[in-house]
Amino acid sequence: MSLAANPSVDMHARAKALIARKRMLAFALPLIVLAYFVYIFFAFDIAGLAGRMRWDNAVTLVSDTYSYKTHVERNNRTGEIKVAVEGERKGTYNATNYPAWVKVGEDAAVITLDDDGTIEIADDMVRYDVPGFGVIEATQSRTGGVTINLDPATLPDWISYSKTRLTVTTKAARLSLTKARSEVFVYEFGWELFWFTLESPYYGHGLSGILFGERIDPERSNLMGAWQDFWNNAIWRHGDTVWALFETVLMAFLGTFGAAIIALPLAFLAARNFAPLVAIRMAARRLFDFLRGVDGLIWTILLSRAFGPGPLTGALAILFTDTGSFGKLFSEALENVDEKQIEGVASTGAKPLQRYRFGVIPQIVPVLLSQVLYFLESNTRSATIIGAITGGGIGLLLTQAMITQKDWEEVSYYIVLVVLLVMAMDSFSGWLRRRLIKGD
Amino acid sequence: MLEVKSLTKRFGTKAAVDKVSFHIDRPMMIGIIGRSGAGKSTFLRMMNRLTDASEGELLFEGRNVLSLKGAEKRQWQSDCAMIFQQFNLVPRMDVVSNVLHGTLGRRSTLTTMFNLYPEEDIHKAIDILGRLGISEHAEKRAEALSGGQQQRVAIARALMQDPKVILADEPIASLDPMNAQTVMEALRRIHDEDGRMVIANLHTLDTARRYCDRIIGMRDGRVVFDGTPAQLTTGVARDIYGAGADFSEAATSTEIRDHEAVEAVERRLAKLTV
Amino acid sequence: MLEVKSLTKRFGTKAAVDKVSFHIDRPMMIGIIGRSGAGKSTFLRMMNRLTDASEGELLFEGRNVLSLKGAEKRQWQSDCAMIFQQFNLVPRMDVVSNVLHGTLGRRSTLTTMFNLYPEEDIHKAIDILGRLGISEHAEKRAEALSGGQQQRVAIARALMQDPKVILADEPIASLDPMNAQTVMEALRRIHDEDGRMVIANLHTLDTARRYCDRIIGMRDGRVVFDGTPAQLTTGVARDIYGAGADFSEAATSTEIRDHEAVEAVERRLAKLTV
Amino acid sequence: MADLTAVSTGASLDATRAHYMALTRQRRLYGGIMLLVFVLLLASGFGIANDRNAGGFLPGLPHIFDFPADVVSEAWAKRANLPGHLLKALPALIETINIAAVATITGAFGAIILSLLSTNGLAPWPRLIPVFRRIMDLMRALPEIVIALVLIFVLGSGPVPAAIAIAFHTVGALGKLFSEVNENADQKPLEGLASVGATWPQRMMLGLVPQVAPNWFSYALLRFEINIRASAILGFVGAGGIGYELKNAISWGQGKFDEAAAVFILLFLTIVVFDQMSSVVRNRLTHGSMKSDPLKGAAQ
Amino acid sequence: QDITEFRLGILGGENAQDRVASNQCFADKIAEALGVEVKVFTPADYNGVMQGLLGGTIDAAWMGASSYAGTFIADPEAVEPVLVKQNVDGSIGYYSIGFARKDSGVTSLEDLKGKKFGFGDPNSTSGYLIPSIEIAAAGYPMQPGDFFGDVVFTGGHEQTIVAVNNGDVDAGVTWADGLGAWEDGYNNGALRKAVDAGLVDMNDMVQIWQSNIIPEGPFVIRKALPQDVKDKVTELTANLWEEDADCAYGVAHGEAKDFIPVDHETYASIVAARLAQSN
Ligand SMILES: Nc1ncnc2c1ncn2[C@@H]1O[C@H](COP(=O)(O)OP(=O)(O)OP(=O)(O)O)[C@@H](O)[C@H]1O
Ligand SMILES: Nc1ncnc2c1ncn2[C@@H]1O[C@H](COP(=O)(O)OP(=O)(O)OP(=O)(O)O)[C@@H](O)[C@H]1O
Ligand SMILES: [Mg+2]
Ligand SMILES: [Mg+2]
Repeated sequence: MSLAANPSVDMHARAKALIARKRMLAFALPLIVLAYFVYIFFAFDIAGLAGRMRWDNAVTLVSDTYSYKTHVERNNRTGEIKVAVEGERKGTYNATNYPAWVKVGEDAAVITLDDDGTIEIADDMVRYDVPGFGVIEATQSRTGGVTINLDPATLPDWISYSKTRLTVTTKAARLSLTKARSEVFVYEFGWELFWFTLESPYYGHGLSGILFGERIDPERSNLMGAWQDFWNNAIWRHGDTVWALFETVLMAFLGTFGAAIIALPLAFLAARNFAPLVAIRMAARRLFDFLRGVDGLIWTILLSRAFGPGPLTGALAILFTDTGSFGKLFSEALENVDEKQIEGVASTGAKPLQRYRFGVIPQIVPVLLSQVLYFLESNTRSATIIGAITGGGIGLLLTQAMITQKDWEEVSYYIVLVVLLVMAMDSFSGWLRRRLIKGD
Repeated sequence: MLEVKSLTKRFGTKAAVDKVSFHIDRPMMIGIIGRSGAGKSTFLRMMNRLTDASEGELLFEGRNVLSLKGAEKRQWQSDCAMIFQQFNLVPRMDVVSNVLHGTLGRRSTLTTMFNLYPEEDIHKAIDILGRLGISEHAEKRAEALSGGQQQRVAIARALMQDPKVILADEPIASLDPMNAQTVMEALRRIHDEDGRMVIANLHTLDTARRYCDRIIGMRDGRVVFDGTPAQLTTGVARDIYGAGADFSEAATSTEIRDHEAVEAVERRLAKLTV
Repeated sequence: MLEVKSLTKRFGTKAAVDKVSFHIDRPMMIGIIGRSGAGKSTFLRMMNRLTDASEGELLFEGRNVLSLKGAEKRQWQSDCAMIFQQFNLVPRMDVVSNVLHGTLGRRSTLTTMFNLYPEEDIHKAIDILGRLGISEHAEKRAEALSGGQQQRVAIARALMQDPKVILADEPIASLDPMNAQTVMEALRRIHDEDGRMVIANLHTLDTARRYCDRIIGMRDGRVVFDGTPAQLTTGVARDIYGAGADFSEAATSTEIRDHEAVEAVERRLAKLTV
Repeated sequence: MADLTAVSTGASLDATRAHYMALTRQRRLYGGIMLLVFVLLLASGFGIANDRNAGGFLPGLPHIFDFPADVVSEAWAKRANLPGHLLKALPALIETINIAAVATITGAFGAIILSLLSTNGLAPWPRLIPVFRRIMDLMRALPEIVIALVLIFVLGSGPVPAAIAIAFHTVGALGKLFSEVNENADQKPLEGLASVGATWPQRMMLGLVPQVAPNWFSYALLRFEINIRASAILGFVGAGGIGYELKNAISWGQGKFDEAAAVFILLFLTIVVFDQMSSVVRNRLTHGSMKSDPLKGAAQ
Repeated sequence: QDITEFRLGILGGENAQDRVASNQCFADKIAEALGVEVKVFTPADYNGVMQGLLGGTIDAAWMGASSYAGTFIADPEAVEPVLVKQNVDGSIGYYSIGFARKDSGVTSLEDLKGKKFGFGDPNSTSGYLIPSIEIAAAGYPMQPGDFFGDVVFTGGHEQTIVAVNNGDVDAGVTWADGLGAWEDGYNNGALRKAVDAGLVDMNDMVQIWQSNIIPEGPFVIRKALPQDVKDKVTELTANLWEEDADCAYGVAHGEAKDFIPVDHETYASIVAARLAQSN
């Protein structure tokens, strides 16, 4: 071979053309994507979206996930004063356990805020001493409506005032006054009453106090009682939540493995190298397409008439879709099996079932197992969504809490649990996959 | 003992095996040679009933095995073990289980489904492995073994069938010379000690000459030679392989030479023939 | 020109390269020999800055290249081309693009991403390929080429860098003798014609003797020999390879032997190439 | 040379036998226990689910087609309306497909970056690999519906929250698969590029992408298929698209089943069409050129 | 025939957990009266309870008026309404309220010509069914383009309020009990919850329309149940306020006066409305 061969001029031109072609391609792909995004920009009205975006909602949401509010409310018709966490019945303080920042007297309450502001409710009057601003004083009467000590024309934007209503919003609290009620919402950091509700004797006790301190409730040992009160916490309902998590996993488990068990024999009918008849193979394939094409969520709706709400319906819905998915995947795995092994077993005079057992199953088991476990993990996530519709599991709690837009701290609690659950299932199935496929 | 009467196999219009007839009257070690596509594999596969014949008869001890059906067919398969070029073991299963597959033909479906083999079968399997010198690998997965060891496992599976005939389809084609020798010696020993009939497809003349009692040469589906090793002269070989006067056996020999150098040239050859 | 001062590389506690020092005052063709694990590759990789050194200095034209960072380091890499045993081309890309990769060090990231290579670079690439006798493959994917051709593409990429030094890590180890010779000749020619320094790791003594001006022998990370090919006697080689008295160079030679077998194949070869 | 003449001694054979028998017994025991545990889990799980369900499994079975039959019979009775409904739902369908496409493209882009940052041997900051991995795990674990609902609250309902939610999840899901592909890539070309002084982006673009692009593309297509479903489903919670139409029609009950049937047909056909298309393209793409099985990480 | 268990379905705008919890005492009482186990189900949407009642997997439920009508249309023989919640003022209804942002200048339906109007969930009685019929009857046709520039579904009461407050739609409808004062968002209803959550300030809002009274959803029992089961459950529920006001508060999710008998006639107009909205 000669090293002296001279490249023809032709080669120069061709190489240039080649690079030019590649350059075109390198630009074309990003350009196509860009063009599509421009189309989407208009189709989705992104420009308008920027205007509609509500960051204050986002702030409300985010701040609500890590803080909670306590309502101090005076009913202006009866004069009754109530202090309650999130305004809930189950979180209402009684005269013995008011939080330290509020003094409740006869028809009056004085609130000391974190930023040294104070709010006073007395009779039909509220007075809010805002640090660095001054005193806002307002009264309401049945006939005169709401009146305020400031000039209504020059109010800052965090004070909203009309003849019927006054709202003052600061970082530390929100105050509102109408003819019907005077209300103060005080924001505090944390998830309220997460461990114990106000009724529990353990409320306000620290961990060490419960573990090592004196017996708090004479009826029960500290550990036992604290656990019971925590587990049955009326606001957070930890017990029910754990049950809901379990139900979610249960749906995923039953659905996934049920589907795998049903799909395995059907997959033989759909595999080119095992199907007895083309017609049967086609029928099996279309069945799988149909089962898969109808999403699990729609199966839930279709099945709800026959089985009613509950985890079984959710599990069946997962089972239906996954039978379709597994059927397809398994039959593809079957079509890829190595004929040699089957022939080797067949040559010994093995019966058909034995041929499948020893010639086919050992080959596809790793593929099947890995897919089934992979689905188990992803179905745990699907089960949260399906549960939201069929009425079971953590998904229902989560979506309900979100849709009612009431308690974002509960939402974040559920989200954390869901994420932990899915991640746990992820690593569990990964671990099992490694164990089962590497071993045996 | 074995009588083949104008056995034919057609794929479409092409006859892969074309009116093959021969007769063997006592257990022998028989080598079938012929170039690629001559119909050697097809013949063995028909004999083991992995493929159906198009025409003709194959009588073993007076019975036409080609017409057997269902359980009887499987009974014949279990009497007539097959060894493949690619071993055709179940790689993910351990060696003993692979050997035990040789008993599938005579055990009930249900018990074998759950890998429940009788203890004496397990003992026998290990004995056979011992005889072939690989009992220390009994617990390993088949895929963890070298080619030669895997082929010996395949032979052990065949022996486990306690067959009257052992068919071997190019049993040493994917093995290196060292392993090839071990495997061929194992087959020969089985023939010598147990008196089983062995029919082996071989692609190298010297192997056939060294180990077989009788050699059948095939070309384009027909038998073109049938005789003793001594009768297999270079001229005859040229006939079988349809080669010209420059034919040299060396090219297909399995004897150990300077492989590095040969391979280097072989590689150039391969490149050039593309 | 190149001065290496007690260069050391430790992996864990083990010193793969152990206080290596030598000095080269003009562009030469240098061969590094030594048995597997001697530290040859590690030395070249440190020199190209693919691996960081543990200790020591490596001065090229007075500048310590081991302390360069970021853009300066990449500048050095583009001055110091490397050729690998496994070619390390991008197999799915065409040959010209692979050669053009030699310019990456001096072109901006963005322009290269979009294949905006200047025309003169493309022409130069073709010229280099022509010089190495493979310009007709310019449009093919690298993976479609034979080993020897791929290695020549790798050399072309190195030349495209217009480097002061070319490092070659066992450039012929995965090649057959015919290709090995072509590649070594190409390297030698580059040295002779362009006057570039070439440092090549070699695992065969005769190759080193035939092509290099100076030979460095390494053993266990240390330099145990540094001299001309003539000084490299069999006794010295025994030392380098740590072999006993039964050492024969034949074992590592790339020359072609076994004339009988080779001739047989050569004959077939001759027939086919007609 | 392993030889046949050295027949294993009886003693060593006995040892092998005993050992193998012990092993077999142990395997049978473990296998039996595992099977038993699995069957028990399945049976008791089914029992619990059946017990906590409103309707039981067996009583419900005969009625499994009641609801579909209602839908079909009403749709059939009003079949004249079908074409109109189909036409009406078409814009929503296009929106659904657009959501899936945008989410897949942006998600794949994010996944490429994250996967490069979290692949051993490729990552520019190897020490941060676990961090990026955890980020991907987290993104994968968050159900789309959660993100969508939060975003609807901030952005108002429409396609954008759905697209963002799906894209977010896609980054996590594809990122994991991509980094598996990257891990199997050949390092040699990358080292070759490093030796000429190429920067990190150059190495990735010119050395890695040509190797892994077909696999990436194949996974992205599979994901697109999944995302069409996901985007249809998010419509159920008000994120626009065809799912919303379907939910409104189907939960109205008797009276709008014809509409439900039309939307359902459209949705089903879309899913099947894209499913078939993508599997054809994927088969062609991966034919022969792939090391890893593209279906290993199928539908999520 | 005997029953082996009694299955209670609950709808409502509250967290699922709260729904189960606040109905637990009710379930216990039924269990005691019937001597069988009582299970409580809280499907996420109307459809779940409707399907349960139609399929016979749920025996009794508190429903919305519109979803009762839907059940009746699907199968008139499936369930019968037996009781309804009576408000403190003696009424058995609530209202659909049309509202807009004060600064948008909209003060009546008349001002909405060419503007964007938002409904909640199409299955909601007050969020869609009644206003779509009554507003149209008042001379403002609901076909987009006829009078309103556009008519959209926001997905639910809460979303409507957020959408109006954000200006995504110019006006919307939601539900309220009609008691108390507008500036508090009324005593009960979606507006009140939004005010409490800090999502809207009633100073920014103005009411532009109010529907006729809409009957509260009934407590329905499956017709196929044995008569004495139906009687026992009905009687027990009717006496709930008298016997255990705390429990009744939870079941009614709020203050009320009583549960009083009701029959299908009360919902005849709703059924008609729903039929009118069907294809
Ligand atoms: N399943 C089949 N379908 C069609 N043709 C076949 C089939 N099996 C074998 N053939 C053809 O039959 C002929 C004989 O094939 P066979 O495999 O028996 O040859 P062989 O002698 O074993 O060759 P080799 O040494 O390559 O294994 C060949 O031409 C082959 O192409
Ligand atoms: N990345 C690494 N991590 C740990 N040890 C390494 C690494 N790279 C090389 N080594 C060790 O350093 C020593 C020198 O290796 P090097 O590759 O330089 O030898 P070599 O002379 O090139 O041998 P060969 O001829 O086999 O390529 C060897 O013992 C090797 O095991
Ligand atoms: Mg053959
Ligand atoms: Mg090396």
